[in-house]
Amino acid sequence: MKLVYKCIGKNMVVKFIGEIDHHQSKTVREEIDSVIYNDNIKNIIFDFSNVDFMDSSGIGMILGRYKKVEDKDGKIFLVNVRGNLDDIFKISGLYSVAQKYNTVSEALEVV
Amino acid sequence: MKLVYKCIGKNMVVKFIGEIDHHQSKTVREEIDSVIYNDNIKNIIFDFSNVDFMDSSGIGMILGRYKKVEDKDGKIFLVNVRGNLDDIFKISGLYSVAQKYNTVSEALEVV
Amino acid sequence: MDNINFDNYMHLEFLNKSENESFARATVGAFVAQLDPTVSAITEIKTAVSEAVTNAVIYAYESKIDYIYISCGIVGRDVYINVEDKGIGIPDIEQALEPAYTTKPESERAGMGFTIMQSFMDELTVESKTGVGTIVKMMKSIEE
Amino acid sequence: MDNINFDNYMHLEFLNKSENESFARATVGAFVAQLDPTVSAITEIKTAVSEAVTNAVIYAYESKIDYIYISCGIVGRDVYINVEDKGIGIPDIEQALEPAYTTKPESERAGMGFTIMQSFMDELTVESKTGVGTIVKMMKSIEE
Ligand SMILES: Nc1ncnc2c1ncn2[C@@H]1O[C@H](COP(=O)(O)OP(=O)(O)O)[C@@H](O)[C@H]1O
Ligand SMILES: Nc1ncnc2c1ncn2[C@@H]1O[C@H](COP(=O)(O)OP(=O)(O)O)[C@@H](O)[C@H]1O
Repeated sequence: MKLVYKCIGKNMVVKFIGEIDHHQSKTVREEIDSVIYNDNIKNIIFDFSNVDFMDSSGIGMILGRYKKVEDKDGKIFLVNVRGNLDDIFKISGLYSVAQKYNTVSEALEVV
Repeated sequence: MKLVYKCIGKNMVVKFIGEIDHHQSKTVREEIDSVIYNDNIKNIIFDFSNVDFMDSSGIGMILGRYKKVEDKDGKIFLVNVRGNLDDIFKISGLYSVAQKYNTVSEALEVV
Repeated sequence: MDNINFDNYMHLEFLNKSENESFARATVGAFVAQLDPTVSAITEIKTAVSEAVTNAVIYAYESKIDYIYISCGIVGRDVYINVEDKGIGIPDIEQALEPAYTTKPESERAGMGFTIMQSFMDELTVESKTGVGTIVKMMKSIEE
Repeated sequence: MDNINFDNYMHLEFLNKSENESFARATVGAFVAQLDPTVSAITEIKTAVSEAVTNAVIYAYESKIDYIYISCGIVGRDVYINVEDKGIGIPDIEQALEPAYTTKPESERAGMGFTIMQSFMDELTVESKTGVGTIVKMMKSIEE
């Protein structure tokens, strides 16, 4: 699993490539957190278009980042969420703290 | 594994799609043999462009068809043979009874 | 898992390393593929297996290296999957099954593992004994 | 397989059905993937496993339903694979290893299984006892 990101002002767009599970999420969260800290990121847009697999470790990882930006009124956006991931987000109640948009640009319009 | 074929006169072009192993080769050989018999096939061109995997069961299957057309001076042609398959054909000495060509049309020119 | 009546059956053992989480779900996925399920059904099974295996990796043996066991039996279009460890066990199974309950919030566990297993599989039973181990038994019927 | 010194280890058991041949090689392939081998190295390992498993399916138990066992251990960049059955055994191992030797020419076996295992793996040893079973032990070093 690889992670590609770009920062646009206080917004970070994170694109995952591969599988998000417990094994992978350890390194991923460290990578994201250092950017949040160094670039003073407020909002995070997670792009799932290239995620082949995700389990509840992904939920923990997203919630963990939400807690990092919550204090500064930051928001979490989820884009390109396909069938199975949408089920997992619904089951786990993630949409009560994160918003789903179709594309990265749609999410960037509302941040 | 699927099998697509077309007959051009006494020549049969067989294209394999998927994996050729012991489990798959049982049905494959019956399908080919019924065409050899019904259409009085002499030469067979095996096209490996869509083979994802093959083991020595494939060698047995090819040699078996060779024996069916050998009596009527029929020939076996192997086309689109990639790395690992080429190794298996070399190791097993298959090129002493079958000829390798790059494409189906090249093989059809010499039959 | 009593395998006498299964049309097909496999058993897998592997070390409780986190890199084996993807291996474990891929193996079950490859075994179940013989029923030619939809991509969605395969993904649900792989997700449920990933949850159960991840729990065994994280909770069962603490820092000890030990084995995780998966059995998978197919009868008709029903897939039975057991994920087992011989670890510390779950003291209160009912509580563990509650959504958002986790004993490792500090490791960013969401407590949604069992909830996802229940949603994606048709049946789920958890057998566990403190100091003896845990067996997660799951079943899913694959549509034609 | 003595697993005490392996960095990672798995053991797989499955019924001797021909539909499990693809499952078995896929499983070993998925396990070895952690070393990030070339496509060519993975294909060679999968081919060797397919040969050994196919032999166990065809020869070991005649028409009886029984188990085939695979162990796979990784140490450094060396992959050790054992394929085992508790079947009829091989009376003359040296003869069995000869290219083109097969006891089932009528089933279109080419007698090239062991030859391909030897070519694609770095080491091959066959242990067999009539009426007890057969173990094919293979090793391949994966280049960085
Ligand atoms: N195999 C296991 N061995 C010991 N405890 C377990 C095991 N599986 C689950 N548990 C316990 O059940 C709790 C709930 O599990 P789960 O719903 O999967 O959430 P999570 O994995 O996010 O903690 C875990 O936090 C853990 O305390
Ligand atoms: N697991 C096994 N149990 C019993 N006999 C075996 C086993 N594996 C191989 N053999 C014997 O060794 C011979 C040679 O095997 P191999 O080189 O793989 O060729 P093939 O599979 O085409 O017959 C087989 O024909 C069979 O008689």
